Amino acid sequence: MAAHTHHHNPALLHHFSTEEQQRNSASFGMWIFLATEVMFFGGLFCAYLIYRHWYFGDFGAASTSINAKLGGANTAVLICSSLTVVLAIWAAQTSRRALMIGMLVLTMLFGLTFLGIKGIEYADKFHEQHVPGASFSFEHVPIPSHPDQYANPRHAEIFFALYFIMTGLHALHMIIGLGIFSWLLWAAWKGRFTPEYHTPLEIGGLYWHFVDIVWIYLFPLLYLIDRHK
Amino acid sequence: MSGHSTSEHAKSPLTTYFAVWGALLLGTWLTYEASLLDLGRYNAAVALIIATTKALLVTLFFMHLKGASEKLLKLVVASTIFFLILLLALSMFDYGTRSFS
Amino acid sequence: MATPISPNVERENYLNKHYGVGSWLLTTDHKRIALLYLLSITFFFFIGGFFALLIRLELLTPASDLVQVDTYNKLFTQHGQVMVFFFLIPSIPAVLGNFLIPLMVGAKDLAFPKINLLSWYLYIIGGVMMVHCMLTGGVDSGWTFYVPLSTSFLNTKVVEAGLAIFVAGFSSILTGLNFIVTIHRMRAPGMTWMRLPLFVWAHYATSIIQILGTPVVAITLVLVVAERSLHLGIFDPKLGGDPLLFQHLFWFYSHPAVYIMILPSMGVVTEIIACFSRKRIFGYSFVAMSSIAIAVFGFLVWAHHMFVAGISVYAALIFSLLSYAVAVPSAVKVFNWTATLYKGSIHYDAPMLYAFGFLGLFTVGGLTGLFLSALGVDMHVHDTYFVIAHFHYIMVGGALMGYLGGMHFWWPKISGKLYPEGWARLAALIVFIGFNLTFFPQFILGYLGMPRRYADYSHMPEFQILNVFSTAGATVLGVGYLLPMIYFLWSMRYGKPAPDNPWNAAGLEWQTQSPPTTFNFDEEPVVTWEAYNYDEIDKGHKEVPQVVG
Amino acid sequence: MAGNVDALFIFLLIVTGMMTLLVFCAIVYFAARYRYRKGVPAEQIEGSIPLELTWTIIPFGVFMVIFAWGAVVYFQGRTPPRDSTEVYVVAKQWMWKLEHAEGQREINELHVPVGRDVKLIMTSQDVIHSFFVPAFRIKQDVVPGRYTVAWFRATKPGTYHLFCTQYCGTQHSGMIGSVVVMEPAQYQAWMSGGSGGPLSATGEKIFAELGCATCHRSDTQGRGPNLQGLFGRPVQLEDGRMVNADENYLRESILDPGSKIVRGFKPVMPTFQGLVSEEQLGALVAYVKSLSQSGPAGPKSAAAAPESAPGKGNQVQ
Repeated sequence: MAAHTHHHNPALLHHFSTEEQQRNSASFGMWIFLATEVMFFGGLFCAYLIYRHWYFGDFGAASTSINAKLGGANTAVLICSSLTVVLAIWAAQTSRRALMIGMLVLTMLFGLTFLGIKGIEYADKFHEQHVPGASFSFEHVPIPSHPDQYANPRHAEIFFALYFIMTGLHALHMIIGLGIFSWLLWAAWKGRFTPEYHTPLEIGGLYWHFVDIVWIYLFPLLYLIDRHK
Repeated sequence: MSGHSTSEHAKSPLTTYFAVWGALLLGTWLTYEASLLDLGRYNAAVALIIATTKALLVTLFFMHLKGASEKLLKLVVASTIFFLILLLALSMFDYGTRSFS
Repeated sequence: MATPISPNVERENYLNKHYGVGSWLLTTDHKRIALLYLLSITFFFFIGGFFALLIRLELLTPASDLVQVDTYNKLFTQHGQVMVFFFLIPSIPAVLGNFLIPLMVGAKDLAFPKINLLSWYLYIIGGVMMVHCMLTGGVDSGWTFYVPLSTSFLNTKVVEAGLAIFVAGFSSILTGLNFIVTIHRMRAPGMTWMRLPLFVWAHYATSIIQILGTPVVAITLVLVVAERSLHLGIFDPKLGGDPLLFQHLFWFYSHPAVYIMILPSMGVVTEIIACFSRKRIFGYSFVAMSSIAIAVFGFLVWAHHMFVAGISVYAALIFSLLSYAVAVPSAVKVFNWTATLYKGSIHYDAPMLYAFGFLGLFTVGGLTGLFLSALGVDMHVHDTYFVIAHFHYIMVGGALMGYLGGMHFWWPKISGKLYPEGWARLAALIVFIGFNLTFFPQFILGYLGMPRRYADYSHMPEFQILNVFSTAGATVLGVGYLLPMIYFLWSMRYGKPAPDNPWNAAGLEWQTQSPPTTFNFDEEPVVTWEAYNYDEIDKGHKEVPQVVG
Repeated sequence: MAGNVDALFIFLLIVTGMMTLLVFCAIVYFAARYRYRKGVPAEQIEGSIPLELTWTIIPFGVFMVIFAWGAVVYFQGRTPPRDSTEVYVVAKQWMWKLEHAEGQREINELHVPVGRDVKLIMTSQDVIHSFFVPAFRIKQDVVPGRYTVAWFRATKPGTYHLFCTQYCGTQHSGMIGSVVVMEPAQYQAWMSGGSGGPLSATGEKIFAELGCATCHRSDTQGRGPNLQGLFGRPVQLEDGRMVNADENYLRESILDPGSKIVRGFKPVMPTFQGLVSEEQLGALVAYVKSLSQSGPAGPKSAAAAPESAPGKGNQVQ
């Protein structure tokens, strides 16, 4: 077939016949990888589901101690970053190099903001001694729906363990995403991406959106349990 | 992807992107407000429905699943969700029925 | 490394095109990566085999006299971990699958050659961690890492072993990812899904499990490591956690993992049976779909490892029912293989002998699975030697027989040399006899009630006689495994050069030269024939005009 | 029990044996009959849908029979008869501690009379163990933090192996013991050989020492629910759920009282986690059960507590 036609694009790897095949393979590969990621978080969601079912009141008490405003703000930040990602891709498709670079920078700034807010949240939890471990303390915190009853600190500790593992893994994914986007920014700066070829941008974007989706679920599940008055 | 987005719909994706962005922000606000209402056991359901809607919006429009020419990607997404639900549902089935008998 | 094969008269191929350590360690050629895997998994096979030998020798006498009890516990733990995660799971996919899938679908390489290399390095990093773990004291958690034993009660290297398996798991995920994308995207023109060799179908099904199952065990191991280091309470009943949750998550992967081992082996055996019966596979589409069915149903049955663990009786009921569902496609495969023999023209070359061995042992292994998934019987034989025998019949009798059969079948293609046929037939026979002698007595032991993982059975000396048989068998089996190792090595230097298609086999991999060139085919092949077109080959119009090479 | 399991086992042996024979004979016959002969080419066969359906449906049908039979045997094995005599089992690395409802304590040895249904209420102090008596064909994992239950009826006097089958650490293979099955008369003699009174009496003592009775009074005025007749009944909880008051419920209510508040009561009970040992917990559970008229241990323990005639009331056959 078109095996000998790499006259225009040095990015076409030798074992692919056409650019379309290469691009489709790359994005398909990313989707498959995201399937893996879903199951990776899935194990945690399974653990979460079971303990939330068992210890609903305690989870509510623990959840209420987290600053939901910060979590909500972080959700908004991530949603904005997802928008800037699609705009960056759109800019690449329409040969707007400056816009593309601007959007990539903005995406990374949003990502950093997210991690910053996350850091504030973690610091709060640390001060309140809500980090599981030897210094953990959650004494005499009433259960929201049964205010005359205190939450069981051991069960609250399970909540916080899940909270830290889930948000921590999510933050790790954000950090990896920032790494990917630094590389994309560098490549965009070098002028690697054209309307014909911007596959890395697309699959990097897929990853970023996936991380956003995980957060879309983490936010209500971790921050908004049993919050009503 | 490259070919058709440049020529055919040069404008239309932007409106979609901003509309989806707006819907996602709205959804975030809705989740937060809904959590303050006392809906009993439906609080969780409402939260999950909103979250799933948001996730769908991201997947369909930002990740371009809607425009994907092949059914393959949709199959990947559907089967992943299927296996995830399997993991959650079959485990929960054990926990849910332990106190019987 | 195979500093190849008398280069004087040879055509250029993937082995002799480049020389030097760097050309191997930085290669992105799927065939060279397959050989890197071959070397590394062989290394781990002999480590795991050595542990097995020590286990069998210890069990020769009832008392715990050869090794200390805690040493014995480490031996069976690491035998399991090494054999499962560092030998069986990568065995056929990472060696034969890696080598053959691009050839079989008519591609120049896997879709992501660099990721393929990365996956080998991940395997090696995991492997080095595992070896380090062994050398610095080892681990005695059982390969299953059951909590709260592993998280709160052991002072061995649980964390390191867990992390080693975590890393190796990503190697497995990336291999699966590469296969799926390759099979979807890299097929040569004319290579439709229903023309794919069933080996490829089997690997496709395997990859689904690797993609969707492995991450769950990965996160479970993360939780074990976190729980062990920080005492979070997620699995600790003293802190409100549920130890059974670990078992659910662990078996969600580790049951389907059995299919990661057996499905590729089924694929190998399908190729061999077709070739040596000179026949189309009976019911091609049923064999193909049964692979997919096994992969899907395989995810529905995990809690049959937990029937007596304290799960709800209703959950046990559901999981028992579903376990029988997964037995059906396996049975369908066996019947189709048998029917393929009917009115064939059967040759008894070594690969076929291994395939026969596979058929017999897998049938026994599969049918004894029916005992274990019957709730009432499982109450008795669970966690006894019955289980040990059952899964060795599947994983060694099935998966390993298939692997060896495949190694013989494709060795001429891989190395460009012929192995000594007589020795190979002898080895197949020895393996078959040794295997049965080792593991059949364990069924009886299990029924009589001998629990697994016992270093010392001096209070029940009545079990000794069967253990003696088993140990004797293991010795025979060991010889059977050493033989191929020796003559394969021997053949690399002294073997006769292999023709391109020594078996007159169907399949694109045989249409290119032996060993293949770096990019597999000189011209992209165009496929115009169905899989297993042995009638056309045997009638002599085998020369398929579109393929040069 | 043993008979049921063996019957199924033998059925399975026959069925799988026939399947194996079928496949093996076919393979051997085809392999010999259709071996390679010069000039005789293989006959190509595409496949056959009727055949495929046959060997899908028939095995499936056979499997369903096995499944159903297995499920029946399993349910029998999981459902102790109502009037079983009870033994509390506490497993720890690496020993079995057994305590009869009548008060006898044993380590790594369990004495039972022939022909009596014995219900084991088991828990572990540390890791997961598994209680396995091959001769009785019973096995049940013993899980820390909760009770699991098994039962058996011995039919022949003798001494039988007791194994731990869930790998539990270094001395796993040393965690063995025996079940001694005795004739009723001998058993009676063995029983009379000294004990500190029935388990429920021990439980009553602990109940008093811990001051439980100040709230759990036998009238309706207490701050805690009245425990008379509680065991085995459904309980309405504060949050609307219904739970069955089984051993695990009693256990959880002592260790984690906040998790299941009975309707109409306040969450005022302190936790006893860490304050009572597994043995004491077993005794408390036995005591609460003895307060239940309809409960399985009822007739014996409630009456037996004061007059100490262990085993008498529950004598079967």
